[in-house]
Amino acid sequence: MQILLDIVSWVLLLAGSAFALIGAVGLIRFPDVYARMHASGITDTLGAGLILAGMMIQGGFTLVTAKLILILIFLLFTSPTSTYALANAAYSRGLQPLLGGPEPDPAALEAADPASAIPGQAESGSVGSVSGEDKSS
Amino acid sequence: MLHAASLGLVLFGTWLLLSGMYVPLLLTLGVVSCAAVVWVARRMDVVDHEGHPIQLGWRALIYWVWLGIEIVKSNISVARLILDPKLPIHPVLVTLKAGQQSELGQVIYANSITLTPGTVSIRINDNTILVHAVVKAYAEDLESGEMDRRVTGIEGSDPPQLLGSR
Amino acid sequence: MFFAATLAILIAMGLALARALMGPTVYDRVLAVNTFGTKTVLLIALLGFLTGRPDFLDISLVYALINFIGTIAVLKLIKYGDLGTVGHAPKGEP
Amino acid sequence: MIAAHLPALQIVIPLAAAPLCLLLRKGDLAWALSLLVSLIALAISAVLLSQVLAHGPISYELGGWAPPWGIEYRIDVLNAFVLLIVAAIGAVTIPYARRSIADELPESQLGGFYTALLLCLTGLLGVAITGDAFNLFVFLEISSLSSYVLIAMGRDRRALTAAFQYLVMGTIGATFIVIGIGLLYMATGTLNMADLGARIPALGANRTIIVAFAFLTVGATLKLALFPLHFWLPNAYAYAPSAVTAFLAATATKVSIYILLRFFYTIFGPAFQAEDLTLHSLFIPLAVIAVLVCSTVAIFQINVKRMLAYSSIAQIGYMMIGVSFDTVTGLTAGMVHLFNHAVIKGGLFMALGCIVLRVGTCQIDDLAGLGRRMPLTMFAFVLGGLSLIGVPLTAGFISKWYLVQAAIELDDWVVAAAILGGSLLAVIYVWRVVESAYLRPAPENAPDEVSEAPWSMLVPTYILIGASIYFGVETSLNVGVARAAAQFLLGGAG
Amino acid sequence: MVQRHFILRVTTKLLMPFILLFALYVQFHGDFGPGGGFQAGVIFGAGFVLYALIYGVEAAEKVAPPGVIRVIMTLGLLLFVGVGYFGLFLGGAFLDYNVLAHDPVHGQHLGITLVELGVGITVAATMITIFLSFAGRNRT
Amino acid sequence: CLFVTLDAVDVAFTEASVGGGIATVLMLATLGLTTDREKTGKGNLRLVPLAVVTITGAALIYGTLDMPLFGDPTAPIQQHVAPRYIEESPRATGIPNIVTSVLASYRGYDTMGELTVIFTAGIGVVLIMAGRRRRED
Amino acid sequence: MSGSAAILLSILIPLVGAGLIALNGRNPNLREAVTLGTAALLFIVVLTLLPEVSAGGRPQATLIEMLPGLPLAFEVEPLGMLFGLVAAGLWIVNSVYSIGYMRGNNEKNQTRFYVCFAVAISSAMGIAFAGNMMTLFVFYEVLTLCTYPLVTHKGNEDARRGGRTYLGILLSTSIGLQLLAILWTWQVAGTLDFTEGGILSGKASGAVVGILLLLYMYGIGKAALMPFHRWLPAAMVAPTPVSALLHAVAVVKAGVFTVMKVAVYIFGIDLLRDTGHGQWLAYIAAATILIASLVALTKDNLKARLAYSTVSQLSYIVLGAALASSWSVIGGSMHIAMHAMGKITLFFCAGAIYTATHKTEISQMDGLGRVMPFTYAAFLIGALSIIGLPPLGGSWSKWYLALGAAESDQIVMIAVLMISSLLNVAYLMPIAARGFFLPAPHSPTLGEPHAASVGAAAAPQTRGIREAPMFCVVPLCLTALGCVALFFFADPLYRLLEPIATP
Amino acid sequence: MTNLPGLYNYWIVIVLMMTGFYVVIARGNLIKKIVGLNIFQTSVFILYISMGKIDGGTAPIIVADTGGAEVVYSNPLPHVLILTAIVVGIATTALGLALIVRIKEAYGTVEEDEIFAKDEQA
Ligand code: NA
Ligand code: NA
Repeated sequence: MQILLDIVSWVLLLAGSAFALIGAVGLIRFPDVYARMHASGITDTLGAGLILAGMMIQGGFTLVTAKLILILIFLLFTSPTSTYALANAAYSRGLQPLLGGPEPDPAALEAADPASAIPGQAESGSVGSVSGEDKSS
Repeated sequence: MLHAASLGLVLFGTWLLLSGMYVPLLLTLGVVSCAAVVWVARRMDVVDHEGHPIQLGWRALIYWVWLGIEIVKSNISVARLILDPKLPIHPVLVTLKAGQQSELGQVIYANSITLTPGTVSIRINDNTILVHAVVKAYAEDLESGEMDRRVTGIEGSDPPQLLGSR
Repeated sequence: MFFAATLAILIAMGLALARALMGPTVYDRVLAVNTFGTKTVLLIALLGFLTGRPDFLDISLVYALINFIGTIAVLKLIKYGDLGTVGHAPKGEP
Repeated sequence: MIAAHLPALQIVIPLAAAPLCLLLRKGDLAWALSLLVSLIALAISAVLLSQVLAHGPISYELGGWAPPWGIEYRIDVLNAFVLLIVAAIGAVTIPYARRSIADELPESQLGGFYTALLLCLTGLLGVAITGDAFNLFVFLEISSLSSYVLIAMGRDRRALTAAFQYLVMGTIGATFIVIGIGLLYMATGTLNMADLGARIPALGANRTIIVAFAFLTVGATLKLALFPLHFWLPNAYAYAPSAVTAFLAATATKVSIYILLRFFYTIFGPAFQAEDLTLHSLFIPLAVIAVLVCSTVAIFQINVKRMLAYSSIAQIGYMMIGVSFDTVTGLTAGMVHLFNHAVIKGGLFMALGCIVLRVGTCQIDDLAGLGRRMPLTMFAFVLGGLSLIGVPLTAGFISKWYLVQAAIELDDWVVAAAILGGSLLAVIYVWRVVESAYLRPAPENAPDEVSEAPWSMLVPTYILIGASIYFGVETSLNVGVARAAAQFLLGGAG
Repeated sequence: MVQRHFILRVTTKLLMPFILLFALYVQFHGDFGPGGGFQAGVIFGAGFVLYALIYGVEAAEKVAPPGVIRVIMTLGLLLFVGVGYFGLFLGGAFLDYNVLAHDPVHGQHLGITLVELGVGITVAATMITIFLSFAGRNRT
Repeated sequence: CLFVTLDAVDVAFTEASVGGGIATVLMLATLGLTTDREKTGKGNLRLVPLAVVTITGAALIYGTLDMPLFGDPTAPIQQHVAPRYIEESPRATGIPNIVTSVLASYRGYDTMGELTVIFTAGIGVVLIMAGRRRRED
Repeated sequence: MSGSAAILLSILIPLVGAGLIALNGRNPNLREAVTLGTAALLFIVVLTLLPEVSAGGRPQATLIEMLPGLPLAFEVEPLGMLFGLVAAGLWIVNSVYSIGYMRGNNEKNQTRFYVCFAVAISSAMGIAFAGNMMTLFVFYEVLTLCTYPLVTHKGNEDARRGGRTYLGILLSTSIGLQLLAILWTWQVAGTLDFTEGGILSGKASGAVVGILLLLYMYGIGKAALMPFHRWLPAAMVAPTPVSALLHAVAVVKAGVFTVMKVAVYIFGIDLLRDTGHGQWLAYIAAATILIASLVALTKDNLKARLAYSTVSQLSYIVLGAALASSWSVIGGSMHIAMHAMGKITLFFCAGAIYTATHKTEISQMDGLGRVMPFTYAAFLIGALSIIGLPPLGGSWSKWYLALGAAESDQIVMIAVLMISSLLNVAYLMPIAARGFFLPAPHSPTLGEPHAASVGAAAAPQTRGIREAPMFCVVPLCLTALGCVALFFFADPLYRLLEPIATP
Repeated sequence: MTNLPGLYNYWIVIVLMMTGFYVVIARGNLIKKIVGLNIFQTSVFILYISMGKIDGGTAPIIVADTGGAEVVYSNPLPHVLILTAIVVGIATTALGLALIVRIKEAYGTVEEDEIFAKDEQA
C-alpha cells in the first residue's frame, strides 16, 4: 500500500514538475506578456496543484495535508486575481497584445510599452494623474 | 449576523487545521483569535455574501469539480503549444457576455476564465468580459457559453445584486 | 523524488528569473516575479519534505500571501502611480 | 531592594517613559514626564557611579539568566562615568528643550519629539551600560534611529538630507559593527564582552579576530565621525533643532568613543593592540589631521552651528589622540576631554539655541551687536568659547593639560604641538563670533526687539557653562574618575 | 462610468479573515514552530496593507484610525516592558519570568507568551502606521 | 528560502514576510511618491567606492582564512554558549522552539530593544512625514 | 593681618571692586569713587606684606588644588613684592588719570573700562604673588583676556584689528609655547613650584634647558621679545590710560616679571649660567633693544614711538635675566620699577597732550611745551629716567645691568647698553626739544585727524597755558616725581631684591 | 589551505555583501542607496546564519518523536540575533524611505548631486 502511495505521489510530483517546467519554458517562448500569462497559469494551476497533491499523499491524513490544501486553495484564489490585475493594468496603460501572427517584433514591443520606466508616466503627465477610471469608459 | 457566525465557525475550523495542538490554552486562544478576526473583519466590512459566500452552497462544489477538469484539459492543451517547436499560437481578443446577475458571479466567471490556461480575462465592463486567448479555438470554446451558464447556475436565484450590492 | 521536483522547480525559477531580467516590459517582469514567487512557495514546501521536517509549511503560506500582496502593490503603483488611491468604484455609483 | 535593580532601572525607566510620552497628547505633559525621568536617570547614574567607585564593578543579569547565556549589564568606572555624562546632559537638555522646541515644532509634534528624545537617551544609556556585544548594537540602533528622526525635525530642508546622510553612514557603521561582532562570535562562541575578553587572548594571532577588530574599529569610527569619516556630522548638527544639537553633540559621539574604548580595552585588551601596531599608529595621524584640518575648516564657516560642528570633529580628534596613546595619562586625557567637551559643547550649542530662538538664524553676521542685546547669552557663549580654546580656569584647559602631558610623556612633540595648535585655531573661530557680537553694530535691518533669551533656556545653558568653569577649577570628579577608569582599563585587562 | 475592480475586491474580501487568522495563528504557535510575535505582526500588517491597497487609505483609516493605532503601538511595547517590571516587582531580575508563576517553567511560558504578544501588537500597529503614512501621502 | 536550507526557519519566515512584503511595499510606495523619471547613464563604475569595497571585501576574505569550516560541528560557535540553549531551554521554558525561548527569554532584553527599534521607526516615520510639505516649483 | 590673608585680599579686592563698579555703572561719580577707593585699599594691603618680605619672610596662601599636585598657590618673594607694589601703586595714579582722560574724551562704555581695569589689576596681583608656574600662567592668561576689551575699547575696525593682533600673539605664544614649556617642566621636574635656585637644575640636560628657555622666552609674549613684539604697537589703538596700563603697569611688566621668575626660580641663575644658554638669549635681547630703538626713531606717532621704546626697554630686563649674574638680575628686576615709573609718565603725557589738543603725531607738537609746561616738564623727567641719567631712577637699573654684564664678561653687552642709551636720547629728547624750542606751526589743522571736532579748541592753542584737565596733569606730575624719588630710594629696593641674586 | 573549500560559501556571501556596499556608496540615487543598504545587511544576515549551520543539523525546534536517533540541531543563537537584525534593518529602511519622500518634496529630486547643487545655490 505504502509503495503504491509512493508511486502515485512520485508520479504526481513528476507530472507537476513537468508542468511547472513547461510553464517556465512558455514564459520564455511566448511572444508577449499576454501570451506569457497563459504559460505562467500552467505553473500556477496544474504545476502547483500536482506537486502539492504529490506531497499530500506523502503527508497522508495529517495536518500537513491540511496545510498543503490551504496553500493550494490560496494559490487558486490569488493566482487568477493577480493575473487579472496584471492584464488589466497592462491593457489600461495601453499595452496592446500581439494578435494573429506568431512572429513578434521586439522593437514594436519596446515602443508599445508605456511603462518601461517604473512607473513611467513620462508622456502622460504627472504621477497619479491617471485616475481610477479606464480610458475606455 | 449569520455570515459572522458562519465565518467564525469556518475560521475556527481553519484554526484547528493549522494548529494541530489541541490543548486547552491554544484552543482558548483559537476561540479568542477567531472572535477577534470576525470583529476586525466586520469592521472592515468584508463579512457579507461576497466575502463569505455561504449562499452558494453545494452548487459551488460541483462547479469546482467541473472547473478542475477544465483546468487540466486546458493545461495539457497549452502545454502542447509551448512544447511545439513551431509555437503555433494565434492570439485573439474577444469580448464575452457575462450573464451573471451579481458581481460575485462575474468574479467567479472571470477568474475561471483566467484559471484555465489559454484564456485570460483582461477587463470586466458592463456585463462584458474582454478576454485574451492564445489560440482562437479557446476563445470559441468560451463563446460557446457553457462556463457562463454554469457560473450563472451556481449563483442561484438569490436576489439580483448586480452592483453596489452592499 | 522530492529532489527531482526540487530540481525542476529550481530550473523553472531560473527561467522565470531570466524572463524577469529580459523584460522587455515591466509587466513581463512583474509576471515573471509573480511566477517566481509561486515556485518559491512550492520550493519551500518541498524543502520541508526534503529535509524531513514538513512542518514548516507555514513559511510557504506566508510566502504565497506576501507574493500576492506584493504583486497587487506593484500593479497598483504602475497603474496609478501611488499606493494610496482608491482603486475601485466608490460606493453607490452604478 | 531597589538598589539592586538600579542598573536595570537606569535603562527601563526612560524606555517605559518614551511610549507614555506618546500617549500624553499634550506637549507640556510629555515634557514634564521626560524631565522627571531624566532627573531620575541622573540620580541613578550618580548612585551607580558612587557604588562602582566604592565597591568595584556591578553585574546585573537580565531575565535572571547567567552570562554568557543571558544578557548582562556590567558597570565599571568607565561606563558609570559615561552613564553619568549622558544622563546629566539629558537632564539639562530637557528643561532647555521646552521653550526651544516649542518655538521650532508645531504643538502636535511635541509628544513625539519627547518620545524620540527619551528613546535616544535610552539608547545611549543602553549602549553604555550593557556588557553584551550584540545588545550594544541593538541599543546603538535605538539611539541612532531616534537621532535620525530628531535631526530630521529641523526646520531647514537640509535637515532632511543631513538626517539621510547620517542614516546611511550610521547604518554602514552599525553594519560593520555587526560584522565585527559576528566574526568575534564565530571565533569564540560568545557575545558577552567580558567572556570575549577572556577568550580572545587564547586564540593568538587569529586572522578572523584581527579582521573583527578592524571592522569594529571602522564601524565605531564612522559613528563617532572621526576624520575622514566625519562628513555626515556638520549638516546634522547645523540643521537639527537646537536642543537636539546640544544633546547629540554632547552625548552621541561621546558614547561612540566609549564603544571604541570598550572594544579596545575590554574585548581585545591592551596586549592585542600592542601587537596590532598598524591600526594604532593610524589613529594618531588621523586624529591630528582632524584637529588641524577641521579646526581650520571651522574658521571659514559662516553658520555658527556648522562652525561648532566642525569644532566638534576636531575635538573628537583630541579625544582620539588621548585614547590612542594607550597610557594611563593618555586615556585619562581622552576621557577627561570626553567629559569636558560634553559639558562645553552642550553649553555652547545651548547658547546658540538661545540665539536662534531670538534672532532666528545663527549666521555669523546676524550675530552682530548681540553682545549688547543678549548680554547673558553672549557671555555664556564667550565663556564656553574660552573653555573650548582651553584657557586656564576652564575645563578645556584641564583637557589640554592632560593631552599635552600624555604627548610629552611619550616624547611625541608633533602631537603636543598639534594639540596646542588646535587651541590656537579655536581662538580664531571663537573670536570671529566674539568680534561679531561685541565689536560690530547690529545690522540695519535687524529685528528691532531682540531681547534676552528666556530663563528656562538660560539657566540650563549656564548650568553647563558653569560646569565647564567649575570642572576647570575643581577637577576631582572629572579627572579623578577618568584616571580611575584609565587605570581600570589598563590594569584590569592586562 | 466606473472602474470595475470588483475582482480584486471580492478576492480580498474572501481572503482577508483567513489572512488575519493566520497572523494570529503564527502569533500563538511561535513556541512550537517557526514564527512568533514579530512575524505575526508583520502578517497582520500585511493583511491590512492589502485592505488599504484595494479599498484605499481612507477606508483603511476608518477601520484603523491612526490615533488609535498609535496608542496600540505603544501598548505593545508597554506590555513587554510591563512584563519585565512585573518580574522585578515579584522579586526577580528585570524580565525574569521564573517568578511570574509558582513553577518556573510555567512562568517562562507565560512570560514568553505575553512578551511575544507585546511584540506582535506593536509590530502590527507599527506596520500599519508606517504604511498608512506612506500611502496616505498623496492625498490633498 | 536560502535560510530554510540553513535550518533557520524562523529567519526564513521573517525574511519572507519582511523582505518580500513590507520592505517591497514601502519601496514601492516611495517610488510612487518620488519617481518621475529614471535617471540613466548613472551606472558607470566609480573608482573610489570600488577601491573601498575591494579593500573591505579583501579584508573580510582574509578574515575567513582562520574561520571554522562551514558546518563544522567542532567550531567554537557550536561549543560554548549554544549547546546549553539546546540542552537546557526545552526543560527550562517548556517550549520546543529553541529560537523562541532564546529570543524571548534568554535574550529577551535584546528583543525588547528590537521592539523599541520598531517603535522608534514607527513614531519616526510619523514625525518625519508630519513635517510640512514644501514642494519646489 | 596675616600674610596669607593679605595675599588673597589683594587678589580679591580688585575683583570685588570690579563688581561694585559694575553695579554703579549708572552713577559715574560713585563708580569712580569705588575705583579710587579700591585702588587705595589694595595698595595698603600690598604694603602690609612688605615688612615681612623685607625681613626675609615668604607669606603663602593656597586656594584650591586644581590638578593633583598643582594647586592655585601663592607665595610672596622679593620679585613679586616689587611687582605687586609697582602695579598696586601705579593703579592709583592710573585711576586718577583715567578719570580725567575718559571724561575729557567722552569715551563710551566707561563702566566696562573700569571693570576690566580692576580685573586686570587683580590678575596682575595673581601673577605677582603666584607661588608656582601654573598659578602664574592662569593669571597671565586671565590678564590677556581681560585687557582685550580694553584694547578694543573703541570698537571700530582699527580696534578690531589691533585686538586681533593683541590677542592672537599673546594667546598663541602663551598656549603654543609657554604652556608647552610648563608641561615639559612639569614632566621633567615633577613640580612647578617657584623654588630658590630653580627646579630644573640637575633634572634636565643642557639641550633640554636650551629648548625650554627658548619656549619660555618666546612663550612669554608679554615680554615682547622680538619678533613677537607686534602686539604692543598694535595695542596702541586703545585709549591712553590703557596704553599706560599695558606698557607700564600690568601687561608688559607681567611679561618681564614672568621672565625673571622663570629665570630665577624655574631655571635658576646658576643653571642658566652653567649651561651657557643665557648667552644666546642675551643676544636676542640685545638685538631687540637696538632694533626696537631704531624703529622707534622712525615713528612720528608719539604712542607708537613710546611703544617701540617699551619693546626696547623690556629687553633690558630680559637681558638682565639672560646675563645670569647677581648684578644683572637685580638690575633687570629694578628696571621693572624704574621703567614702569618712567614710561607711565611718558604715556600720561602723551594722553594729556591728546586730551588737550587731540594731537597724536610728534611732528604736530612743535612748541607745545610752552603751552603745556607741566606736561612737558614731566615728559622730560620721564625721558631722562628712561635714558638712564642721574638723578633719576633709571640710572640705577642701567648701572646694575652694566655691572652684571661686566661681571659675566659680556663686554659686548656693555656696548649695547651704551649705544641703546644714545638711541634713547635720539628718539626721546627731540620730542621735548621740539615742544620747548620749536615755534608752533601756523596751520593748526595740518595732518590733524580731529581738526573738525576740536577745531575750536585747537585754534587758539599757541597763546597762554592750556593744560589737560587736573585729573590728567596731577598724576603725571606725581609719577615724574616718582622717577626722581626712585633714584634716592634705590637702596631699599636693592636690599629687597638682594636675596634673589644671592641664594 | 586544505580548508579553503569549506569557506567558499562565505566568499560568495562576501561578494554579495560588497555588491550592496558598493551600491550604497557609489550610487547617487537615494532609493538605490537604501536598496544597496538592504542588500548589504541581508548578506550579513546570511553570513551569521551560515556560521550557525552545523553539518547534518536541523532546525532548532525540538522534534518530539526522534525515533530514538540522536538529533543534531543547528545553533539557534545566530537565528535569534538575525531576527533582531532584520527588524532593525526594516526599521532603518522605513525611516530612510520616509526621509526620501520628504526630500523629494523639499528638493524635487532624489539624486544626490542635484540635491547638493540646490543646496549650493541656496
Ligand atoms: Na488562463
Ligand atoms: Na518564534
